[in-house]
Amino acid sequence: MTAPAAGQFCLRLLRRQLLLAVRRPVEIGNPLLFFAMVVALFPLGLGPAPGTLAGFASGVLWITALLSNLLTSDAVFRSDFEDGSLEQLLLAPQPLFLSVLAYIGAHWLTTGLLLALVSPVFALMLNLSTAALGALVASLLIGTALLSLIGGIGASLTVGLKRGGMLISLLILPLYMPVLIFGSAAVQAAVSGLPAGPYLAILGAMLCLAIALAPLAMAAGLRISIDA
Amino acid sequence: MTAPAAGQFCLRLLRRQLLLAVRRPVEIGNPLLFFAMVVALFPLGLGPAPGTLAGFASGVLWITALLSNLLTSDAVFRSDFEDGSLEQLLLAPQPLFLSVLAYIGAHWLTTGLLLALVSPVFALMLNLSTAALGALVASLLIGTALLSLIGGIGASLTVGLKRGGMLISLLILPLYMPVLIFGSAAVQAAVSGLPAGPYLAILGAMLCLAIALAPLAMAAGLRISIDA
Amino acid sequence: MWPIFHKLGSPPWLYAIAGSILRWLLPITLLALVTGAVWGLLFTQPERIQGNSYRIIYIHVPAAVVALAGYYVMALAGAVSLIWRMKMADVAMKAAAPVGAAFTFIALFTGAIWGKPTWGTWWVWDARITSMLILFFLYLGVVALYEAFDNKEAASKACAVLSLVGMVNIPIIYKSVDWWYALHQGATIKFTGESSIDSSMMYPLLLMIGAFYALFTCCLLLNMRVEILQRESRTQWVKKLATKAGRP
Amino acid sequence: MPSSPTGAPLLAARSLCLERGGRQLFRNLSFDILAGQLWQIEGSNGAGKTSLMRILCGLSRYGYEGSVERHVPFLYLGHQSAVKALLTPRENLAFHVSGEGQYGNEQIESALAEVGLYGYEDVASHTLSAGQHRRVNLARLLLSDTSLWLLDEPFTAIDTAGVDALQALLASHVAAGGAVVMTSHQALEVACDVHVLNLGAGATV
Amino acid sequence: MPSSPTGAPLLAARSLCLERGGRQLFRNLSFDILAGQLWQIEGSNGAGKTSLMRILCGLSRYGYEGSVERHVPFLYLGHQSAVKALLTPRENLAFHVSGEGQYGNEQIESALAEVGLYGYEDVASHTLSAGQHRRVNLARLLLSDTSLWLLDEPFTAIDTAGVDALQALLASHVAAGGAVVMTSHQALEVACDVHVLNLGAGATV
Ligand code: HEM
Ligand SMILES: Nc1ncnc2c1ncn2[C@@H]1O[C@H](COP(=O)(O)OP(=O)(O)OP(=O)(O)O)[C@@H](O)[C@H]1O
Ligand SMILES: Nc1ncnc2c1ncn2[C@@H]1O[C@H](COP(=O)(O)OP(=O)(O)OP(=O)(O)O)[C@@H](O)[C@H]1O
Ligand SMILES: [Mg+2]
Ligand SMILES: [Mg+2]
Repeated sequence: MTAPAAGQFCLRLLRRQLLLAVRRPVEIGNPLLFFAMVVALFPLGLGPAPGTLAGFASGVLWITALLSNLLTSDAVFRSDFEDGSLEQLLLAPQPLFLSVLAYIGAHWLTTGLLLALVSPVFALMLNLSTAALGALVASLLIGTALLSLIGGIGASLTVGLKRGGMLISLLILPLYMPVLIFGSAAVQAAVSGLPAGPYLAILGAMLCLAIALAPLAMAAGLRISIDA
Repeated sequence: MTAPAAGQFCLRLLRRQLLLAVRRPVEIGNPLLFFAMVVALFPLGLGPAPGTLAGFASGVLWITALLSNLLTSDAVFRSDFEDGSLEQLLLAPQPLFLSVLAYIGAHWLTTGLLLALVSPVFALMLNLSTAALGALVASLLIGTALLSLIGGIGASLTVGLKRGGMLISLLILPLYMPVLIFGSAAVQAAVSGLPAGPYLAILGAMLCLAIALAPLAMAAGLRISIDA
Repeated sequence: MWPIFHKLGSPPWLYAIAGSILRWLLPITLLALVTGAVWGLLFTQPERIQGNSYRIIYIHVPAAVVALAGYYVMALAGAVSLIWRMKMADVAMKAAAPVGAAFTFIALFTGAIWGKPTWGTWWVWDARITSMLILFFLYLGVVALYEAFDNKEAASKACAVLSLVGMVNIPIIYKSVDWWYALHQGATIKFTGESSIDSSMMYPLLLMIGAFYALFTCCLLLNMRVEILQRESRTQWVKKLATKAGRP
Repeated sequence: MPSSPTGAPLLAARSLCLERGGRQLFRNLSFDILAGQLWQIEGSNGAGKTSLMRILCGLSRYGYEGSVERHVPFLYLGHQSAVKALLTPRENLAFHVSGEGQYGNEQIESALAEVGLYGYEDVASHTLSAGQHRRVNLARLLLSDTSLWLLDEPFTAIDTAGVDALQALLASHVAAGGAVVMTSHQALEVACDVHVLNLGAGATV
Repeated sequence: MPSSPTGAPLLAARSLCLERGGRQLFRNLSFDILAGQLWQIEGSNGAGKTSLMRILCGLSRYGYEGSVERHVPFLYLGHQSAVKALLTPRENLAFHVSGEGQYGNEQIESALAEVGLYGYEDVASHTLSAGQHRRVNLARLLLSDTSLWLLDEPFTAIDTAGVDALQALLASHVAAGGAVVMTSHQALEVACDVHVLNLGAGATV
């Protein structure tokens, strides 16, 4: 029995992570409910006038998606670190930067993807113009993948820390900001009848860059963290 | 050597929790930085116009304080559960509902109190009128204590769950909402030149109720969780 | 090339060389700072619109310029430490982070002080200001991450990774924030006042910028020396140094 | 089998039955723990030793039948060590959450020295080795003045010298009129009677 | 002391030195692990056994001097069991992250049966007892075809029957031309030579 090829191994990891997610349906439903509730907080906090709300809908939805991602990113490698699986992963002969992509992929499938798909419901609740729904979903699809990759870097650097705590939010929130800007700009553009394409293209370019570089940073981060 | 009296024991627990917090200065500084960064997200998402921002400042600050509390609540009992300290606490002869107050007290001192004290800085960054600063600090002081107590209930109920994850946010966000409503209303009133006192009084009444009842709920929750 | 690298990797040599650089750089820095400050604060005209309040420019702008440059210094040191595994690059990176954070804070603080009289508010969500704030967070992230690790060697590597990630992101952040500002441009204030800068104000400003660069270098070297001593505290040469210094 | 010292039992179990995951772990288990007794609960992996210990100390409250009477304060050490990674061993003992008395500093120091942690009093506990970590917890045995000890696998990760010292401690505690209930996969070598409770398939006593 | 089988070493340590928290744990440690050898690393709590194992397998990369050459794929089992609480034992083995081959279902079932988990294949691992939990991990020894095993305290929480079976497994692995490096506080009773590496105060070999 020889070690499986990297691609096959990644697929196995992906299935494992998805299986783990399915074992905690709460965990999957939760970002959605969190999304719903935080969206509900805004009218409570900012005042419920429909006109003003609609103006801020794109920002509110994007900020909420970002926070929801922030909340779940910390857990990407945490449980594997705590039960010793991460050690085993680091010792595996397959290249680590591919393996981590499987983790991030599973994270995105169980948070970002779902969030993007249900976001139109909340957009309607906030009176976002229907013309912008397409841009919203598209920007969230690309944007949450980016957020997951960035969050993975933060998670990999902090997973081994005894004294880490919420450190991850400090590390990754500044890096999240460009994503937020372009994401909400895309929706805002669609609301005002302008093309959202350029913004989505920029998000896409950033995603390509992140897919190429983030796994390397994550692999390095994990190797360091296991030795903290 | 006889077991110390409940009050003395509580004090010891409080000192222990504060010592643990001091051992992770990052953990203390972090809610503040989180506060700062999330506050910064809003102008990025909603647009930087000073006028509109000022109108939303009270809501934004309160929502951020609430999220910051939400993020840290989960950890109140988590590490004690994981290393077995919680078992020992449950077996202690002193009444559990007093002991948990020490945990919540320490949590509030290291998050809510600090947050309330630095909030004027962020209020100024959001152009909140200076007349409302007093109401902001007062409402946050009372409100975050309330949030900590409510968060503690959620934490006690979910701490033992293998499949808990973000469940806590689902449990406590609905309970947070009244606090958010009255808290941001107090600040909003002060901004419009109305007296904030009535809202603060309501928050105070809620706090009294929570101090009386939440510890009982937490004690029951912990006893159930340890057996999950 | 290699011999220099090898020497740079040697703590006693670096400690000594940093000491001798400081010996002449420190006086020069102080001199330039004092001259620049006196020239700028006492011997220039009050500005037409802002009156005297503009004089804070002599601290604000140099601090802002150096804060940004500091990040690249830190990230570069991080890259060297990752690629060539040079321990002294770790030291440089670790030493640069708090200094850079301090300069960023000075820029933010003086900017806020300046904003009150000129804009009537302490803070505006302007593109430049916002990106400066983000830079401050990036610095703090590196400092906090370093503090959170127990194994300081691992801490340096982790910070190196983080600062490299940050370096890739800084242009993106700046670009995006600029864009964002342009998008929402409304009643906000533009503050690139280059046109209003008179050459009589310009020269002391340039001098101050130079002085701040030197100040940054001094702080960096001082910090590095402390760090080297801490890391090497068990070695023979540090013990010898300590006993020599302790002798009356 | 038990020699019967006089006096009321420190802890009495009455017809305990436990079923977990469709398996009957034990049935109608009744026994009295008297002062001066050392009980060892035996059984293969998954026999139900830990489950029984948690029922005895009161942490498990649901899902079993029967009752347990606890007549004296007791000390329970479980699989987890209740040692905070961020605190030093000294602080861990000084701020212990088990609600016992406040130990003095000399007491703590001598207890730590006795469990072989001399020189490690003030390092963060997460830098300790696995065995040292558990030894911090064992120091509580020296500090506590409870007469009943419930110990779930106290020898885990402890080296041979440590195991010998711990066995001597248990024997002296029993000789001084205390009582010990413990689980272990190792046979005990102590200078006192050992009451063995074997949790075979569906044990009853 | 070592009998010297022929062949290149599977793993070679070259002048390893480690200092932790101001204590010199070992110095100038050099040894070759050859096929057919069983090494036991001994030492009291805190002697540096785990630290050495982590250096040998490559998880520790900073803070020590010397070098380790690893010439063959190996299997490392550490203090933590790498068993996911939410997955069943079967799934834990089928989806193992260590990058080995894909095990077939029958293989997994027979391995689990052999470590005494027959009937527990499909319960969530967090309901297993401490020893059963570790046995899931030990099943990997039966499935893996790596020739070098690095085992950090494999007997922890395992009952006596389990320890005997595991020792037999180690002996047969060594007899089949594999090699084992392990730590344990128990003396080994195996049918082959044991090379003991004692990490006394500042050990050198
Ligand atoms: C907290 C608030 C402020 C922050 C964070 C801030 C930040 C900065 C930054 C990052 C630069 C760029 C330095 C460079 O060229 O690289 C800068 C330059 C400058 N700032 Fe500020 N600033 C603030 C407030 C102000 C205020 C209130 C004024 C005056 C009305 C002001 C006037 C200037 C001027 C004149 C320059 C030089 C412009 C140039 O050479 O391009 N700043 N500031
Ligand atoms: N939450 C649970 N749900 C279902 N079954 C459980 C649960 N917890 C434990 N069990 C089962 O109860 C049995 C006894 O577990 P216990 O931990 O008491 O064993 P033990 O004798 O302490 O074993 P070990 O020697 O391995 O520590 C095991 O078979 C285990 O599968
Ligand atoms: N991160 C660290 N920082 C400082 N010292 C450490 C660190 N980790 C371990 N040590 C020290 O290194 C020594 C060896 O630890 P190690 O875990 O290797 O011991 P061990 O031989 O495995 O002991 P045990 O039998 O208890 O498992 C201990 O004295 C411990 O205090
Ligand atoms: Mg057990
Ligand atoms: Mg060990």
